[in-house]
Amino acid sequence: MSVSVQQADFDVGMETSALSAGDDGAGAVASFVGLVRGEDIHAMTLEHYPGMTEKALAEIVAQAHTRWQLRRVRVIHRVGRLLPGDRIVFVGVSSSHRGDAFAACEFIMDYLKTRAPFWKKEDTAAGGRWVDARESDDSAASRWEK
Amino acid sequence: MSVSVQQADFDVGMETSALSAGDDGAGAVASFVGLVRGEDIHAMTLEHYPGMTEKALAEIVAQAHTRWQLRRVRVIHRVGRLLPGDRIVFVGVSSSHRGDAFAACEFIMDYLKTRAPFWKKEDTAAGGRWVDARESDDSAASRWEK
Amino acid sequence: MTIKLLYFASLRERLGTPGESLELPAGVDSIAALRGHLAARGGDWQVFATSTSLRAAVNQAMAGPEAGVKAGDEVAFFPPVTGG
Amino acid sequence: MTIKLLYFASLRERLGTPGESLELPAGVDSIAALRGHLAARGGDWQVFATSTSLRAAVNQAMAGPEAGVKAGDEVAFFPPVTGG
Repeated sequence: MSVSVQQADFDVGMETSALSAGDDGAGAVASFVGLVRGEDIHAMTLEHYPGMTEKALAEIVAQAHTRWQLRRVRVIHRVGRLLPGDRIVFVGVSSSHRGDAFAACEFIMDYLKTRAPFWKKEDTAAGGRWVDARESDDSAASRWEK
Repeated sequence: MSVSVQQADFDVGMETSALSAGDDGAGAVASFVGLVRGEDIHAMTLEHYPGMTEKALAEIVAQAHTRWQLRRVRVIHRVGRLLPGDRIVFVGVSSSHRGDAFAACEFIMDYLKTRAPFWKKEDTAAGGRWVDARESDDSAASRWEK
Repeated sequence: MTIKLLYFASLRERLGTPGESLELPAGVDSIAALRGHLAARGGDWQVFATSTSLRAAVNQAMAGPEAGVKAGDEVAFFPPVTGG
Repeated sequence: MTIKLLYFASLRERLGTPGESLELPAGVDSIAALRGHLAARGGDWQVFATSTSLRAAVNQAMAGPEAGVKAGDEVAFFPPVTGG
């Protein structure tokens, strides 16, 4: 199962190993971990659209497979209440060579940020606050349209 | 110690965690693991230039810090005899945002491939064979000169 | 001839409901028309007319204003996504 | 007035030695001149004249053909690197 949406934390070492285990042709594994930054928040709650979330992530992974020569892809996104320093998301990609692994990993993160139905609400000293979408995420995703 | 050259394997989960542990501002960790591909080799021996290797890696990391806003960087490169599927290299970068983390991680790998004094010798059915430098690695590194 | 409506995140909080079952009125056959219909309820529902950032999905796929809406569909409205 | 010479990888195997201490001859003050001096030994050492891919480092930093070489330096020769 290459896509998971879950409340539980994940094991980065295990997930990274699984991307190349038993695969003699996997020479490169690129991965990304996104974390809750805690500069001025107490906690963060991640809401999502069950059903559509998994479909959107699977579609992004399928697109990555058509664009690059990839061996395995793994996407994990947590939902529910998270604390500063907690892991939010894992994207890992294995390939024969590093160029494809790096590009696909970044592509999946950029598309996930703008196309997968997750919403963050921060719990701050001043109360709850829905996180605004960032213009820079739109421009990061649009790079891949060329 | 951000750079290590060692015979021993490394723990990807532990290394990845260490890049953000206790740092509330680290929102992104990009990492790369390079592995011995085993399509037609029995083993691989990595030779290096002790002293220069560590200096070259530290210089590449220092350059990455001047180009991007990074929080922590970790580079581990193994030497000696390795088997198919074994990890060779780990590069991990933490930053506030993912763009800088991805770019710096790929930059460090591209420069490491062309500037750090390591040499691979493959042990094949036909005997020992020194790996040739790849043109594509030179062009990957030259992208960053612009 | 109903559709299932879902609201997420700040929109859900603003409307005070996670969704509803709606009898599709005659002539409401697109996301744009559905937004007009919901905005006509007035009060907080006017956000469907005034917001330029609201996104929509039909049957769990992103959908623009011209996307068709028919009986049995699952239609969701939500603010721009902020995961990752 | 000696320098320390190091050879790595396929070059080390070809020359049959990992390095040597060399009394620096008069006039040999650059990587290019040093390559010429070593090539003059003949046999396998001619690789210093014929190879276009051989790299050099002076005191553990990459060095081009014009780089200066002086007494006390550590000079290394090796093929293009293939780590990572």
